[in-house]
Amino acid sequence: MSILVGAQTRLLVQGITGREGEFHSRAMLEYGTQIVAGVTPGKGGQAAVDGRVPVFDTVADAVAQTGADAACIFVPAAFAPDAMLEAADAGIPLVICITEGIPALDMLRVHHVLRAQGVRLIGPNCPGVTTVGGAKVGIIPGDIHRAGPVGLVSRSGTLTYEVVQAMTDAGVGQTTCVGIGGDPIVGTTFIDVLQMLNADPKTEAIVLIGEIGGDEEERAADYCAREVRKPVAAFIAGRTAPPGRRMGHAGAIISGGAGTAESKRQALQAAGVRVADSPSQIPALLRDAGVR
Amino acid sequence: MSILVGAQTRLLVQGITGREGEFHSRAMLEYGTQIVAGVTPGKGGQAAVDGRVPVFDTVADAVAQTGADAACIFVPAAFAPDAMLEAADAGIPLVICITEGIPALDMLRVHHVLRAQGVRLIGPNCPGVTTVGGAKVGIIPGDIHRAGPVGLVSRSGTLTYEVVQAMTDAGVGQTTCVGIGGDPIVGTTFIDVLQMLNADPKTEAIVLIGEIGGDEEERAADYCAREVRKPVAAFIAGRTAPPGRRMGHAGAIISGGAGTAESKRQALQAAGVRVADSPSQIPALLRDAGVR
Amino acid sequence: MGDHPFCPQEGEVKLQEYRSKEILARYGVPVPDGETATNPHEAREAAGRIGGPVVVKAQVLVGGRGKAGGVKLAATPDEAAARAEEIIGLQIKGVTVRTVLVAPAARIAREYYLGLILDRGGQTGTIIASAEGGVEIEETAKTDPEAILRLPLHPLIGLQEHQVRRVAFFLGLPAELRKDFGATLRGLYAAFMESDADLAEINPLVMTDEGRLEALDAKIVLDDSALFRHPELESLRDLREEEPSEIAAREAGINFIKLDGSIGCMVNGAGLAMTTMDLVKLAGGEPANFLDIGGGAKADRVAAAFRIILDDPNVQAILINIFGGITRGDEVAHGIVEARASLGRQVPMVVRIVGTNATEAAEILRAANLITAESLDDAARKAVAAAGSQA
Amino acid sequence: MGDHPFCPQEGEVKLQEYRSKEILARYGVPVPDGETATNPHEAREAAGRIGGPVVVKAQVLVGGRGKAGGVKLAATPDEAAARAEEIIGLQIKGVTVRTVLVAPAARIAREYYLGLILDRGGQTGTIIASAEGGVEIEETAKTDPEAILRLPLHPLIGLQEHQVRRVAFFLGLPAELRKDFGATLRGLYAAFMESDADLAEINPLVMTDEGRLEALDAKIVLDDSALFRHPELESLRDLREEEPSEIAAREAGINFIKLDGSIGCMVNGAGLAMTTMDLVKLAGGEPANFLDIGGGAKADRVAAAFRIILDDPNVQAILINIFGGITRGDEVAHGIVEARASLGRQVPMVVRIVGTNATEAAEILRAANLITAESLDDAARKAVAAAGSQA
Repeated sequence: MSILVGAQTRLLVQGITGREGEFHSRAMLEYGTQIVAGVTPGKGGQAAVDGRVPVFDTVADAVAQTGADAACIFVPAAFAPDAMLEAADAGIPLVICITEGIPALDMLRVHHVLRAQGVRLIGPNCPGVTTVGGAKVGIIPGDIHRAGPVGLVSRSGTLTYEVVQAMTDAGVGQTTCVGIGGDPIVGTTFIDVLQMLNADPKTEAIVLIGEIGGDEEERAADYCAREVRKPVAAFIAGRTAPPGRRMGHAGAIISGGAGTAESKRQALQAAGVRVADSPSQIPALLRDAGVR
Repeated sequence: MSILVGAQTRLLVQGITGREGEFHSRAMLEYGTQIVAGVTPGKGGQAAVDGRVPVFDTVADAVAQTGADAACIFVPAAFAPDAMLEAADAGIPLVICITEGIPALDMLRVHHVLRAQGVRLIGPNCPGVTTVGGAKVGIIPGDIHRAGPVGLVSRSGTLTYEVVQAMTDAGVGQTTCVGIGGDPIVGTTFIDVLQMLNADPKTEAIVLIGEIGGDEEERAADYCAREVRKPVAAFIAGRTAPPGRRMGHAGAIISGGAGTAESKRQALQAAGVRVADSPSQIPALLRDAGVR
Repeated sequence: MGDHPFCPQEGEVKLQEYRSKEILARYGVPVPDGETATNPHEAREAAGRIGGPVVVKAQVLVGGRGKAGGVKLAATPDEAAARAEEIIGLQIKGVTVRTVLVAPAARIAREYYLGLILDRGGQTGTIIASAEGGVEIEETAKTDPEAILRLPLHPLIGLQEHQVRRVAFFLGLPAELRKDFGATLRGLYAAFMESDADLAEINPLVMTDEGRLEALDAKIVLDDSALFRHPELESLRDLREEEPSEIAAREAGINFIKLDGSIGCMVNGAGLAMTTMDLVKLAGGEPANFLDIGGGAKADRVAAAFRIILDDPNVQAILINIFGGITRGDEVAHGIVEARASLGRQVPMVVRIVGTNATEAAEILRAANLITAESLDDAARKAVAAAGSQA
Repeated sequence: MGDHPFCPQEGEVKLQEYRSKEILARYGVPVPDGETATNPHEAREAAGRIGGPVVVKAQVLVGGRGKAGGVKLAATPDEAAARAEEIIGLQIKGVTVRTVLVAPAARIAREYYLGLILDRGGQTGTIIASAEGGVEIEETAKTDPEAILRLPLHPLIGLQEHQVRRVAFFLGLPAELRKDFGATLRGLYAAFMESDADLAEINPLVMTDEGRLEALDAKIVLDDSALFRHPELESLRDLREEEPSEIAAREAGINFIKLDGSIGCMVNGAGLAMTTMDLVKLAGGEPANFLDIGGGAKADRVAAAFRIILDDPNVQAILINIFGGITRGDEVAHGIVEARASLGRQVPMVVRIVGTNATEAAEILRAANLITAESLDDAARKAVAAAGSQA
């Protein structure tokens, strides 16, 4: 069943009638994702995406009437924290927030409330999750995938697509690809996803895509060394980034020598992870590790 | 080892240099309770209770230097919420708050924070906990006890003493007596203590002292029916209380027929609990149930 | 949501409609302009200033004032004076009306209920809403529970915007009123939190014919334990509706409730006080009061308790039950003997003192010719017997 | 706690000392009176109004201004003018001083560090305190980590009084200053939360010879993502210290950082942009910039990106790498071709467009004589080769 989402997922899209929400909902439906409801306050009773998805005023109503069990959020940054809390309060156990630019103090609050409620939050500022052949939730292009035995976790957006495309081109398929997002406060970390992929019987090998800043990759390396018995390949972006400058993601920053690409690469290598110099090397590293 | 506290408990008293704090600390020491530290901000470095207890400025300091593992709080209502949070933040797993008159909205916040931190809070507005022959934490008079096989849980103060005295006079001894407090929001409920006493190998029978208001006793009755395999005797105060009037404890109130003494008595009887008409009947009911 | 006519020392402080509205208005809840009046002349003047038809409403803390004739419409200032004349002095459930509120008469298109309570079971604040406003929410809860939305607040982060929306959609408010409704619910929440309320309700919240929201009636009940940090609210407590003896008790730091029996009770601790009353009843008597003298009873508080108990002419005997856990029994006994000497009226007293120095206490009491008792049951029986012999 | 000289679109907004102090003062933090001056005359007037000895401080966002001669004492207004003359126009770490702060010279008895940061690892706000103030906290962290207290705040209930006390006791403040210290820390916390700061620090917080607390220097760094709800703070951003090209980029919605190499990069997505730079380096070249053009790149944004990249005379070639997941590749290709036609300066361009309609895109690019590439590695190699042929 891979991880997080699949053919059985009953997805609800918050902000489905917005430009982004509608565009990506259509792409998700085309991929085969089961979107059972949309939520836009004040548009309850309408139908979105060419009349294919019923719209509700509140998540509570949508859950009561459709049994939605996952939410994907496309509402603007000023309203996204409230949207996440609404999904959690309505009892949805998996919330995937695509929205970028959410203030850190808001995310702090949301993160801790959702964690206490036992809700799994992916993101924010993330491309989403795709279980190949099952469901695509978020904005990862559907056509770059190929079914196969490799799970992927990444902090990046288009860099993820680049790696997935390279794998698919080389005939190395995927189980589930998870973009955890690049913000300072995210609901799900590398370690959380590594744990899930490690436990997933369909996943035979794992790819980790990191970047400079923070120490998440170092901690993930430590976790790999201790717990993961499947082969892991990794790529870290930002070897040439000058210290002390932010490169887009608020998380991608190097302070005082910690969190450099080199420190991350070394930690991963020490943990037995195969580290690529370029995304294009990932398929070969996986083949070397025995992936068919 | 009975429950909650015992000879091994390393107690810290917050507000130890206040009138109440010092008076009851002396009584606790006389009972044999191991008080390892006191806390009064600004009096760190002094010694309280005739020089027998070192005083610290902060709970964190006290814990670091004495290994205190339980806190008893005597600070005034306006400062007690902060004192509870301080104890919890310092890593103390058991907090017993004697202070009465704490605003309900403060307790709401404290209760939920402590619960999330895994801290066991007894009270507030409670007489404390005594494990007979082990440790007395709080204000229950030490000399009313006698060691024996009965555990007791109560929402009241002096009514608890009355029942304990009646038991001791009749030769029926106690393991641990717990006053959970009569406020609307308390850290530990009847059910929590029933669970502990039920699991305690030294406790052979249980006494529950309730009063009108709320539905805690009804829920406790339900728990007894489902889980408790030891004999339980109970007394409920307030059969003559007129509906809709508050009788001291904010919790002791009857609204719209629910929470009356009769409804509680009936629920307990239906659960197989022996219900007394007077505190003086408790020892006989316990004897009937086979307590030596 | 209960209806509690009494507010002793420890518990709740209920505020009058006009005072509740004053607080809500400060937090942005739309409240119709209104003025209080304590005589027909003031009511006429108020109606004149308001202009147009008004409603004259008795300001009492008991429910059912509408049915009791405490709420009346008036088309003109003269009519307002006449209605005020009828209402002021009216007895509603034993309470005399002294003040009326004169407010514009609203043309009501729809009525809603909107309240916030501290839910002790759920251990958090909870929004209560219903599109069936204007009736007691307890009534709706019985007749049509589906018509009520109960929405718990997060105990640490409080009211969230999605909850505001959910309530608005539940009530079926017209889209153009949703913004004003948000301000109203947020205002109600802020008033609830910042006043440390146990209850803050608007009933009815109305949509007028002109499509405006208005809080037509409101009730706030404060948490007495939190009054120390709201000196501005303490003065809002309405003393005039309480029993004078209960006011005196509160001032002395005693928790007292007057009842109808003949046996006065003086006990330390609320649970033990209720138990003492229960045992009086079990022995065939009727308690004249609930009285918790509190911890560490001192001589002056004992004396105050005697005065309060004996103020009730029905009292034929007094039962004193003190568990001297902390306090020394002999000191309490001395206090009782001294206080008794200065009392105007003498009734039989049964005194039971248990705990620290109980033996010494018993001697002092016997020397003073007070009846003592071996047990609480015994004390109750003796008190009932003593009262019987007086009647 | 890091020292980040650049503040691109997504990230942080660092405020000058005097602006940081302005905010802190609003929240009750004791800040010495001071005035800014942009010329010696203004500095003289300011010193005259302040009276007594003053300190003249360069207002720049880079660290180490003291060592660079940017902070000087002056006993009289004339001296203040002379010191301002020396400091204004000074280059500190490449930044020209344009403004000085003239403030009373404090007589310092003790110096403390007091800061609040958003701790990403701990996922909460954290108090940082040290009795060794006046030096960079990063320095203390290295030399004497025991001298630093790190106290995480509860993410939902925030700063608590016991934490205020704990910091005060940790710093060993005299008892009579504890109350003022409480107001200072609470003020710092309120400023941090209500401004949506990533960092708010007072360094040094001093105890003066007269026994008063004063925030002698302060720094606030704001969370750029939260600026939308602080229009009053947006204006405090100091544009003059940023690269003009970076300001232009931010205004165009492009995330851009200027570097020293010769190969301009235009990429969609930050991670992919860094990867592109890495591969340029791996192919033997040096990137001239980091540029993330963002999602759904439109023609006008492509044009702006070209202008910004070519504004740098070092740029000898441009590498464009677009993963057209959402965007259609052919549309991006058209945008590039059009924008290129209107450019003043022409350099070789290597364009790689992957994803939706990549084949059509490749045709358009080839027709326009742009160099295309099979893979990202190939694109990087071709860009390096093209730049080399230009140099």
